[in-house]
Amino acid sequence: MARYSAFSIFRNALSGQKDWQRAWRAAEPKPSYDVVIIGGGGHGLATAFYLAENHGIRNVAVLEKGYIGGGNVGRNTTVIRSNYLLDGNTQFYEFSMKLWEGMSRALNFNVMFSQRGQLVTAHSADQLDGFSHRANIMRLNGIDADILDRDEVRRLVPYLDFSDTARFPIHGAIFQGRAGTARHDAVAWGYARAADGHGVDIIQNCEVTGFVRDGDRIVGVETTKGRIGAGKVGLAVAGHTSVLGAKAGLELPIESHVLQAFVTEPLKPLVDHVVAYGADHFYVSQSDKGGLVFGGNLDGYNSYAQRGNLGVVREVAEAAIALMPCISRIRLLRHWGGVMDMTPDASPIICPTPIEGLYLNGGWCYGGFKATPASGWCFAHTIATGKPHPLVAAYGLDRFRTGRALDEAGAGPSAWLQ
Amino acid sequence: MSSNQKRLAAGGRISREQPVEFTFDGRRLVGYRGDTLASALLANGVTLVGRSFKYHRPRGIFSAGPEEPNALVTLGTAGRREPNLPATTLELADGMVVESQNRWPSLAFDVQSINSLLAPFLSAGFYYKMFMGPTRRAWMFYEHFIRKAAGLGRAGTDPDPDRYEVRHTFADVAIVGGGPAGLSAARAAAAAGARVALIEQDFLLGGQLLADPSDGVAASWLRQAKAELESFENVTLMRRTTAFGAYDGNVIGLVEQCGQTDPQRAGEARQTFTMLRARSIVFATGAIERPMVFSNNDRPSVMLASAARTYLNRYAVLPGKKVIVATGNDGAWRTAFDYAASGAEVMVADLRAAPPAALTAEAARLRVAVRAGTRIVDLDGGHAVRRTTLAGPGGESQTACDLVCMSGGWSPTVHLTSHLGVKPVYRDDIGGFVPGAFTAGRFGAGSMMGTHSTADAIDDGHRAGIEAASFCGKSASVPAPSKLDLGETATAPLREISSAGRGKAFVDFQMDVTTKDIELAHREGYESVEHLKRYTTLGMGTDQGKTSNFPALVAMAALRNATIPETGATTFRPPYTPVAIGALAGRATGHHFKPIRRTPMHDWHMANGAEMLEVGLWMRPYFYRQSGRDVNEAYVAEMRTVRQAAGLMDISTLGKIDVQGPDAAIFLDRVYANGFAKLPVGRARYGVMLRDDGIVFDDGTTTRLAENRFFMTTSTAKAADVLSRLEFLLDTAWPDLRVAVTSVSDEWAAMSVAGPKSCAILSAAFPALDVSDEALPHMGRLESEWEGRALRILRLSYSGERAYEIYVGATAGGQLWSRLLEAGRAFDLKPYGVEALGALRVEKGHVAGPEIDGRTTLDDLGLGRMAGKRTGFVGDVLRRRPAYLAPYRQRLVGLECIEDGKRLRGGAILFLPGEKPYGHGRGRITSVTFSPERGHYVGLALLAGDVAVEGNEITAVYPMKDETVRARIVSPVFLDPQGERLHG
Amino acid sequence: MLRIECPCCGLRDQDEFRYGGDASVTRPGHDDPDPEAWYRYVYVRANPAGLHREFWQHVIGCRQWLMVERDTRNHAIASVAFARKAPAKKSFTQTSLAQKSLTKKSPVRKSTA
Amino acid sequence: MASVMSSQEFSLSVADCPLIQIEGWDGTLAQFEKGVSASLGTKLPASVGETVRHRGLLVVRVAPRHLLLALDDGIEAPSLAVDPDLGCSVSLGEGRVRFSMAGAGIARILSRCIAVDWHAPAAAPGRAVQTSLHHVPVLFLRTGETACDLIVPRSFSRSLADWIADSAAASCA
Repeated sequence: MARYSAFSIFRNALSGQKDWQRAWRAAEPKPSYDVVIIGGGGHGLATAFYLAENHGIRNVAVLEKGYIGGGNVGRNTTVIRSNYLLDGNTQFYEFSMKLWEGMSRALNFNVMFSQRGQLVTAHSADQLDGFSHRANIMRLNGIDADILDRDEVRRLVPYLDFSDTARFPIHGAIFQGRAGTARHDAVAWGYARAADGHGVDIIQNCEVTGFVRDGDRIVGVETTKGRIGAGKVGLAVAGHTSVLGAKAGLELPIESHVLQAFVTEPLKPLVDHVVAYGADHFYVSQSDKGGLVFGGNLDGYNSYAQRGNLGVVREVAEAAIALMPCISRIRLLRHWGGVMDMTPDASPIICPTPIEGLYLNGGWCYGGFKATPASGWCFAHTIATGKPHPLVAAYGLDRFRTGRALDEAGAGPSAWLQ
Repeated sequence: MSSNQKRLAAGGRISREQPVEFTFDGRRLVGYRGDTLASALLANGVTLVGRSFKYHRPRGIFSAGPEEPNALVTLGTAGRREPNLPATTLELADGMVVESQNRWPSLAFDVQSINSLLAPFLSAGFYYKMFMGPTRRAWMFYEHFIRKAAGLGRAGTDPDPDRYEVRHTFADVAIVGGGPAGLSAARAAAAAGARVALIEQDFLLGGQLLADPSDGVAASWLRQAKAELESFENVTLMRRTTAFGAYDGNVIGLVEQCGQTDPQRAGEARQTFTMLRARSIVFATGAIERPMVFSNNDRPSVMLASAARTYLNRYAVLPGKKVIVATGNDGAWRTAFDYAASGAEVMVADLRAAPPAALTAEAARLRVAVRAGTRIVDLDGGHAVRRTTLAGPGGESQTACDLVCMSGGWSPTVHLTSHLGVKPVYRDDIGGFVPGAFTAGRFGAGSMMGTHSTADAIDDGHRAGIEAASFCGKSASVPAPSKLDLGETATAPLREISSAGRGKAFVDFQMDVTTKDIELAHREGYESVEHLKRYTTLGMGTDQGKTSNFPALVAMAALRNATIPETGATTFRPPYTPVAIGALAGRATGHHFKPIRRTPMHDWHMANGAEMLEVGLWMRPYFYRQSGRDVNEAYVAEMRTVRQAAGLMDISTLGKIDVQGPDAAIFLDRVYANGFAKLPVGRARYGVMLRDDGIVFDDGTTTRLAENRFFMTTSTAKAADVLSRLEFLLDTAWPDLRVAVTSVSDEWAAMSVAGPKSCAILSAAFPALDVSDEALPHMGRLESEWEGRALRILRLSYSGERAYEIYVGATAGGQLWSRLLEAGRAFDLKPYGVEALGALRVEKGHVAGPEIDGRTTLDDLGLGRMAGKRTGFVGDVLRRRPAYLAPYRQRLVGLECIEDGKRLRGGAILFLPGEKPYGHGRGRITSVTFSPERGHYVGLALLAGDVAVEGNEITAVYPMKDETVRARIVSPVFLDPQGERLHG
Repeated sequence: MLRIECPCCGLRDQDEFRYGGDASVTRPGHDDPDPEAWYRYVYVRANPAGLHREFWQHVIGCRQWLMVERDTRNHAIASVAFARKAPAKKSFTQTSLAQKSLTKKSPVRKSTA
Repeated sequence: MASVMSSQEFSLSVADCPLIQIEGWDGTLAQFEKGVSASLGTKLPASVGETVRHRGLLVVRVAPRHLLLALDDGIEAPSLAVDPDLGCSVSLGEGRVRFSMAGAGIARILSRCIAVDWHAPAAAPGRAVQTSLHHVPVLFLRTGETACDLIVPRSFSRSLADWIADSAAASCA
């Protein structure tokens, strides 16, 4: 694999761009692999990469029903943060943050991880106390966190509504400086290219239609490109976990819901941070191309349709202006929906399953993008060793039966309320 | 330069008697009413309008509609500044201030046009391949410059001074598009008896008919069609209105441009966002012409052929006199003929070896030169084209020109149907994508369905209009539409739209994506259409690739040696054209963002120095300014008042539910963890509800008013959720229970009088009532009337003091509040706010929101004894799950600060003394207050059960303030554990 | 925005309704002590890509809980009915004991219908 | 009754709204309603959205088993003997406010407030529609060709009156 660098850009500029190679091979399936990963999204590709990189398992295929990165990794609002409260979540997402910090260099692919800082506004003293609790936990776990008062917030993001007519005046904010955004597609492509470099076969347009069993054990998959044998199968198809899980006979505590994302026309720099509104559902950042990228709440009913609801569009627009009045004349360019695996506690599932040979990575709710590297790392470990990586020990499927849910929001088991 | 030098003396649909002044980059120019900004610029000889996104290439006007990728401008100044508007859709208005974009220092001389020279280094996706070192954070350094260079226009940071409206409307049949098909559909549906809404983005109806001469047969058909539609009472014509999105439930999102251009409507909202709910929809959205792809095809004065014809016939602008029309289809020849008839020197370069004889004959008649089997391969000119290079059977030749009109065929406008999930399907016979199968109640008509001639579009619209009306049950007979034959001939589809060249051949003009970028994407394996788009940014501009998606698909199909359907189709996302976020929010901004809930005593609070706090949508007194300088001083003073005399608190925000029916007691027994069936009439009881998963849901008191009637209160925050949950259980789980639950939250004003003097105050306020301990014991209730309204007094305490909750009909709330204060004056009764209320309950060890956080069980909160050995209530089974019973599970304790001069804080993390403060600790402090009784801070905490030993020390760590405080674990009840004060 | 045809109020915007989730799961009887039954009711979801039976409450309207059949792939609503089933025939003077025995029979298991 | 705004185009006034809700149990509804009908001396509206007006009393069916009795100003509440084995009643007269609106511009102004089709049979004079106004549940009563009432929760009433008045002011500018 030829390395990417300023020099390679220079050399190709002089040679008419003729020497670039495919970022990953157009592989066709072999009869069998040591590990088959279903799902060529960020998590599946990262898992394949770390299987090869960390565990030396290179006879791996990633099967993607469409094109890689076509699911949530390419549809999200790209926010990366590690500001989690609960034991289990805090460490996992911070581990992920550390992997993000080295990702471009590890993959030799610029994923444009930009640590521009994220703040969430608080609108009462009580809310700020709650944020302080979170910030305390973050600091005690070695994670950067700050609590800002109203004046500090104003200095940082003067374009928010600090006027007398603000319906929910800004009281302060929690801030994580290392949080930020990355270029979502690049994450999928970067992992694909790096995994391919380790010999992983990335097979697109290959939909899994069933599982091959030997007794109770899963030994392969049926696909639109034929049967493919597998020593182990890893499922990483968040959004559609239930559909694939059902084919394998898994019963899951997952519902699929649509979360919309929005982008405006490209503008000169306006929003330098990731800003989230603590009084309603709205968060925004500005992409390097200049579009304001933002999101809001779930559409709120089970759905596999990748399109959004007009009512939510309206609510998000209202919240956007409530936080940031100057956004009013800026024009919405596109909005779309992504299908989320919602779990009863809004935390993910990474574990071996009750079915031998089948490993599960799903339930990412609306937070899967930031978890991509840690998810791949830990899922690879879980598949390679057959045992959950310590960082994902809390993400077992049995936690709902035993009462060990990790409910950050305390919203309870109705998935659409999470 | 003279004004309107490119304007013809007559013709067009402009009002020459109504001149309109505007400025472009400071230059004062004049157009006419009926112009767009683009037509007015062209009329004034302005060809250079903007600079491109990446290479800063000079760009002009490319189209005559919303598909415009090039001519983006910034309109207005200060708070009204609006960037990235296509000049082709801006209706010219007096005083418009327009600036070009993406150039510095000026449009004609732009420093960053050097990017064009750097192009080899700025190949598609170059940024993925560099900027990764030397350090981990290197990207942040490079990114700073990239961000500055990217972006199109600059947005203002002032608040928007304009208003927006949201409107709800309804129709039987919505027709999107006011071209021949849409007009015909509207007429048919209306005649059939349906209520019709016709939506047209332009300020004139007519669609492509407006490109025809304004005095021809098309114009007279249009005049007649309009007159007929206007005669229907059941037709609403919506001009200047874009259907930006089609959504589930046949809801169409519309944005109407209102006040901006019509001086008569100056006072109205700038834009109105309409949610149109239609029973059926006819999509008559037309088609968009495609460019041809050749070297330097992006130069100013290279235009779509239909646009050039529109500028000539609709706006009476002749943008060029030496015209090359490059095409491979018949339609573009009409542009050639019209230009020739207007006196221009015209040459047609047709890809086809033998264009139809009828066309060549007409060309000969009009002295239009024809080059068959010929294509444009290159073009010279900086700020305007000067010369083209044509390649034909005879080799290459160069021809001088000042306008190039091109047509690469037509793409049906399938955006809205795509929004609804209708997958576009490729039709080889027309060389474009049309909508696949519609679901019931949705119809398509005209060129968006691939119909090629105006005559067919009219018939097609007629049919669709009748079907759509019939879907709504309206099927009166409809006379046939009047015919219009413009003599269009069916043309072979053009599959080849790309011709290689020497320079940059643009596919996506706005995003500066060239054929070379597509080749590179293919070479590197980004060959699915979605990869292509994401890798090259093709179609990501404000035009959403309306003119670029198909050419790119054709180019990629050729590279992959695949058919077009094999290569894919892209999914269109709403909105069809960009929509101002302000329009979507409508009037729900500022104080109207969310409605405000006020208690009956609201005005008193405001008039008497209350600092208010938002709780949900409610406004509640936080503290009263006369109690202290700030909240910390005030709440302690208010606590003292309650503990020593009496305080008055507005508790109207509590959720209140009337529960009635023969099975009401059974019902409450199931929904509360503690029993209610045996509660005597006239007594109240504190109750806790669980969720199905065994976690505490809400708490409150419920009073038995009669054998079959209860009065339930809930927390302010959960009131709506609790009611809905109760209704769910009654409707779906236990329909056999005869119980009615009704919210009476708004029905009652509620206030609490708490403190040792509360009984005396009640006696003074209600001299006729017996409020003695015998008549009204703790947890007792009293029903009466006051000033003609129902009065209910419950003797309940949250603060730990003797206290009474007084409920009175909401209309008398303010009056009773004042009466109580008056009666209480002699007893030092003072109002207190939410902060003091919270502090009082902490001192008394009552749990509230911070403890009932959606993760705690009854046992965690020390309330397990309430359920005792009961079973059969909601949440009972799952609350017994193993992890909930583990000894290390965090449970409620009290903490008291044992270090002088220090304080506890909510959110502090708890560690054992001497333990290294790292990780999640053993628990956390949930609520604190300064305790005037104890003289130091006390708090409630959730602490691991295995270390929660009363009397032991614990360390509270608060990194955000760099504090470490020693505390002692104590009972959570800091005050009066025997409850004597309740009776004091 | 979905539009839901409330059986008594007519076709309304979805923002008048509150979602209540999967209606195909069976709520155990209120006194059913089986943790597995409750676990499955609270947590396990078929989550089909296709027809989904679900609860909605017309909360800003008649406040009735509805049972809606909707395709999760395209949001097309196939049917809407009141979630409430007619109560079992019985006398109206029973005790709570009689109540318990009744709920075990039909009404609470309605969702398997 | 307090007038918030008044013009030919649109007038809005606000008043208290005496109101009683009654509900019959499932299974014995016919029996229950027979009794109610007899004590009110009028037939009851048959389906949700229908209303019956009788001697200063407006009876509205708001759900299959729920009726609202709205009393005109100065009308005494009817004596309703509700058999607890058949149903129940609850007074809601303190917690609701009645907005009375009229004028030539009413349809246009209301289209900015509620998603009710002014021209549909379901909203014709004499009909009732429960819907939302800025997320708040309201009861729309069509009282005439160019007139209607909205019955709204008291706690939200000032906020909602502001909303309507602003809609009207903007549209009349």
